Amino acid sequence: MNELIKRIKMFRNNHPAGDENADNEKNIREKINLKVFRTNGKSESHFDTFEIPIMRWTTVLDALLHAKSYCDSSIGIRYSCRMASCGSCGMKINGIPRLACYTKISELKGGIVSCEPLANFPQIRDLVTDFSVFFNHHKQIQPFIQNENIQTEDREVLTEYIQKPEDVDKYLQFSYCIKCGLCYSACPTVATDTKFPGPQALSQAYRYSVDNRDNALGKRQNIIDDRHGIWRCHFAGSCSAVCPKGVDPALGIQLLRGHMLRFSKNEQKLAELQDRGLDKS
Amino acid sequence: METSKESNSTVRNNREGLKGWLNPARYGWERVSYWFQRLTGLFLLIYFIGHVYETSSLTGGQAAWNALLALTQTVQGHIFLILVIGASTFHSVNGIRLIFTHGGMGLGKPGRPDYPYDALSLNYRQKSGIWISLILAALAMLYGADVLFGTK
Amino acid sequence: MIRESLIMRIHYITGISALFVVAVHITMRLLMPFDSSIEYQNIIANYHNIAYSILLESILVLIAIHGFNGLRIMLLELRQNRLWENGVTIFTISAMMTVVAYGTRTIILAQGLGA
Amino acid sequence: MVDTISHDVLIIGSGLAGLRAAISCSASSKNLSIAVISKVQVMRSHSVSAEGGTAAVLFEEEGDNKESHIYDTIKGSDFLADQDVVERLVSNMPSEIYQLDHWGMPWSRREDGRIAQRKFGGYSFPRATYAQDKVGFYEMQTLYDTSLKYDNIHFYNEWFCTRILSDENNRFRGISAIEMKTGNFMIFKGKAGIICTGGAGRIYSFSTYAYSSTPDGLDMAYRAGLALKDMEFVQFHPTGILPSGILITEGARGEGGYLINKNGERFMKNYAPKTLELAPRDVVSRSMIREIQEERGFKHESGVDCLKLDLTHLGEERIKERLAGIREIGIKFSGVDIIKEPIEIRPVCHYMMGGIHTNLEGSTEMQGLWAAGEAACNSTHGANRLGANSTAECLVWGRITGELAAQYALKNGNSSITIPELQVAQEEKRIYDEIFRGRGQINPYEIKKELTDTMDDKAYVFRNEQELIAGLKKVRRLKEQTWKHVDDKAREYNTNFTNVMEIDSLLTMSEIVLVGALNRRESRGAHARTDYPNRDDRNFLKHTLAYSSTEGPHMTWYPVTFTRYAPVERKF
Ligand SMILES: Cc1cc2nc3c(=O)[nH]c(=O)nc-3n(C[C@H](O)[C@H](O)[C@H](O)COP(=O)(O)OP(=O)(O)OC[C@H]3O[C@@H](n4cnc5c(N)ncnc54)[C@H](O)[C@@H]3O)c2cc1C
Ligand code: HEM
Ligand code: SF4
Ligand code: F3S
Ligand code: FES
Repeated sequence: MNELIKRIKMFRNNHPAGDENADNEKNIREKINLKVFRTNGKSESHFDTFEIPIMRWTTVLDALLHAKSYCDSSIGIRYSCRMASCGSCGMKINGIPRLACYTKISELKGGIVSCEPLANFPQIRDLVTDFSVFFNHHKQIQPFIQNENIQTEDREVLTEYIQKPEDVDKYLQFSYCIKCGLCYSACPTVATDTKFPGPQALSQAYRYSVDNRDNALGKRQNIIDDRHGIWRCHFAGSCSAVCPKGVDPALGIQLLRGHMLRFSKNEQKLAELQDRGLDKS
Repeated sequence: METSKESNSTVRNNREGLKGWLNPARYGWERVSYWFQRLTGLFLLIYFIGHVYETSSLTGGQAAWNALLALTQTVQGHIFLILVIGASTFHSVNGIRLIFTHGGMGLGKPGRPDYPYDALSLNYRQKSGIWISLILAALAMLYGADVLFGTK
Repeated sequence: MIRESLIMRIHYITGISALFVVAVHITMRLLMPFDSSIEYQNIIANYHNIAYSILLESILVLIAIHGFNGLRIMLLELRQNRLWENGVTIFTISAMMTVVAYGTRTIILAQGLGA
Repeated sequence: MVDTISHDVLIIGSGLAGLRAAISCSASSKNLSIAVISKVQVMRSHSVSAEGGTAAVLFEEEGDNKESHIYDTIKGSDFLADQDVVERLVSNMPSEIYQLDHWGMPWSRREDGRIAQRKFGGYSFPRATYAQDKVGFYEMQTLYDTSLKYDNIHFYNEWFCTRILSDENNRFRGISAIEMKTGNFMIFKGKAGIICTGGAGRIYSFSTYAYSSTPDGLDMAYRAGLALKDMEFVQFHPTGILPSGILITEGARGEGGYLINKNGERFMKNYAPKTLELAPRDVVSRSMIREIQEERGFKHESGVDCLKLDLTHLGEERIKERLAGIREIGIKFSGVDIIKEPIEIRPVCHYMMGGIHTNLEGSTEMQGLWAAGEAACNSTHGANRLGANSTAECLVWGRITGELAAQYALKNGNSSITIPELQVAQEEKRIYDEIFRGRGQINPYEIKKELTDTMDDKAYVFRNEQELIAGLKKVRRLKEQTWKHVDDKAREYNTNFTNVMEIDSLLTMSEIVLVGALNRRESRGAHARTDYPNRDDRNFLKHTLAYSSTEGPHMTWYPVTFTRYAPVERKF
């Protein structure tokens, strides 16, 4: 028995394939075909195909950058952190919105990987899309702490909020959002409704409203209680299905709506401030 | 640029459009539910309008009523009715589930998400809600078929 | 303008209420064999029952509100400009009223019909 | 004629330092118009990758004190930090932490609801304030979201800045930039400017930095005649995963992680018996390379030598609570779940102690121009930065420079700005004639690969004269090759074009790092020379300055400021 466990462990050590698929070995291919959507943002578009050598850990971003460096330097692509925290590299990979740097080739089936720009965003070039409308929606819901009893201007502060870990847990997961726009691209309402704030912005409205340092729930509700506001979410759940960071925007939206329908009471107690009269030397 | 005007958002901006409503298979059961809820809703609305029109033939006396009834007493008419039964069952059962979820109930409490981030809101309670709606719709259609076709 | 949250609350309430009244309505169809339940005489008899007529009228109103609001929602999501949005609002409200009026007419007239 | 855009204050870079500066500038006066110009969209800057913590003294009643934070920082810096600067950092930090708290930062909390802190290398008290292991990300989010409430902050996302414009009296006048979306070349006029363009870590291949962390800002300053200070001090972080170089935060060791060698031994006990894994980064990195040299390392399947970081004894709950981000990174990018097995790691390029020469206030040698964050070198970190002090520096000098720039812009409110046409013409010639229409033959991306591999090879944790000279020769040869050209001739979103400009700046910076490293014939902090293994306070207790000249970098020295602490030998 022990022998067996040891052997399994050894196997794992040799093939630290990660959690996704134990039968990863089968997926190891030396080369794949990378199909890249090309457009100048105006009229024509087509796909270019590149043959890219891959390793076990090669991500789609690695493959794209390889193509850019050695095959066709004109590929338009947006990227920065390569560790799934900046939200630059969202694109449709094999038809589904994903982060390129967060998708290993070995997780995908078949020998062809196709990359297209995110749907529901205007195209600028190739895989690069215009995020201004998306960012604007985020700004519209006033995503900052508002609390008229407290000084929130930029001035020396020596008071600290007392916020219990369980208070943090109420909003924490919604603050995981990296603004990558995948949810926005997957949502069926966004697909047709240009004024709908979208899952990202709506879940941020919830994130700030349940933070017990903030008391502007009512204000934000007024902003989104509109024809094209929060009610245009039909809980299609696609936003949460594609979100790479576990934000679960659908959950935030439904919970916020619960407050607006008075299904759930707003029993939030504002966080207390405590003076930290630190000696200033 | 961030300072782009509000008016910008009324531009179509490369939206997926109605195509985005279709192909529900890409994103899981919740998307299927969304899609069916819409389709059945629309279908029921059409049926409802038709039904109001149909019953209005009452006012034309027995002959008119029977003439219209004859239309629905065909095989196609029965199939249509069965579809209505299925649609209304699914739409109502799933609709009740949706009313709860729209109010944030049955979704669980937010907390620290752990990798691999399975979304809380797409939990099995909700998924089984969708499956139950579909199964009930199927059963209702079977029962309807039994009533409509079976007695003959 | 009416708040969207109010409209949606109405949407949910009409939906749930419709479920109950329709349930009664359908049960009536199933109390006797379906075929005979829709015979002219039986139907007219139903209409002579005041309680049942009220039930029918409420189904009519509830479902019309719920259904046409649902339609309005979908149409609003389709296209966003003032003309379209106002058009959709006017269209769905008038269609709703037409259907309600037409159905009510049937109910009232059916009261007067002999078996 | 080139189009111009006018604002009162121009902030270049939207990382932590840039956003903090924008807010403090905006809060100083509602009447100023402020532009935040960055080559990436907001929230895409490298700062979002910062993981472990931000240092501040918050619990004086529990035994911490500012004195200790100051001394730890100076000792960590191997006494090359300017001591007045460190004092400024430490005394300003608590307020910054609370400020972020007021703006919605999701700090991790203790059971009593107070802001939590964890241990970090080189500190004698747990004072790395943390928010799980995504500190930089949350700080960026908080600052960005907060900046949205100020109407006078204008964001210019994805504008690639190329040159600082100044007049004949060495006063700041503006900058030139390319709007990436359209490809238009434009001039920004401004009364005051703040450079917050971050670090230069992409001069190495094996690096924790975002791909966008190229030294364009440093290069701009250098070309504008400003000095770069202490560039030879490059920090190598002990724990970068293979093969990507993505960082495992020091917080992992702060929470109690072990570094182990092939024999399963916690080898740090042989190098830093008191502090073990929590010695400053330079010490740990050197110990690791020694272990590898003495063949007690592992081999990663990519063929690279490495060691392992063992977190398995921390337990699932603790890891999920405090180190969720790196668990995700481990599984995703390395295929290892840190709850279950040790993860392979190796010292990796992580931070530039050097940068644009600034003083205590963050002002540069150009009037009306400030620098903050990693791009600046006000000498907070000396020869070796302590973890968690960098985000702190970004916040403190972001605020200070923002305020000063605002005051300066208000004071010079009426003076109209004339753009130095000659400089604009020169710049157009440089980027369009020499680069965009360059006639190079060699693939620039190959040049980049060779350059960064050379840096990995020749200017890594341990250095010596021979290797450095070889490296310098190689870099100069690469520089002289005809490689400058842009195959992509499109206007809109031409990243080929910006990449080539970035590679140009990588070459310049690498040269400066190598020359600086050659010049400093001692071992101090992160700069370890095998041929001069000791610290030499008599000859080298001073900062390096590099100025641009036609024959490459012109090197001089600059004194260190001492207030209270005399240099002693570092022991951990
Ligand atoms: C993986 C990692 C983890 C870290 N963890 C910690 C930690 O736990 N604690 C800590 O204290 N520090 C940490 N650091 C260090 C710290 O994150 C950085 O020093 C700090 O974030 C730098 O911020 P910044 O604002 O100076 O620059 P950046 O965030 O790098 O921003 C630079 C900005 O300049 C812009 N820019 C650059 N060039 C141009 C150009 N030509 N034109 C226009 N814009 C331009 C960029 O677009 C970007 O917006 C970490 C660093 C790394 C790499
Ligand atoms: C019998 C009980 C019913 C319930 C509980 C119910 C509930 C619901 C719910 C919850 C929605 C979803 C709204 C949204 O996603 O925003 C909905 C939508 C809709 N319903 Fe009903 N409904 C019922 C009956 C009907 C009937 C009989 C009709 C037909 C006339 C109808 C027509 C519609 C339409 C057209 C929609 C719009 C679809 C959409 O917005 O996605 N419903 N209903
Ligand atoms: S909610 Fe998720 S998918 Fe949407 S923008 Fe944020 S991180 Fe991306
Ligand atoms: S996909 Fe869209 S419809 Fe709602 S649940 Fe998500 S926002
Ligand atoms: S490059 Fe930053 S999220 Fe992919």
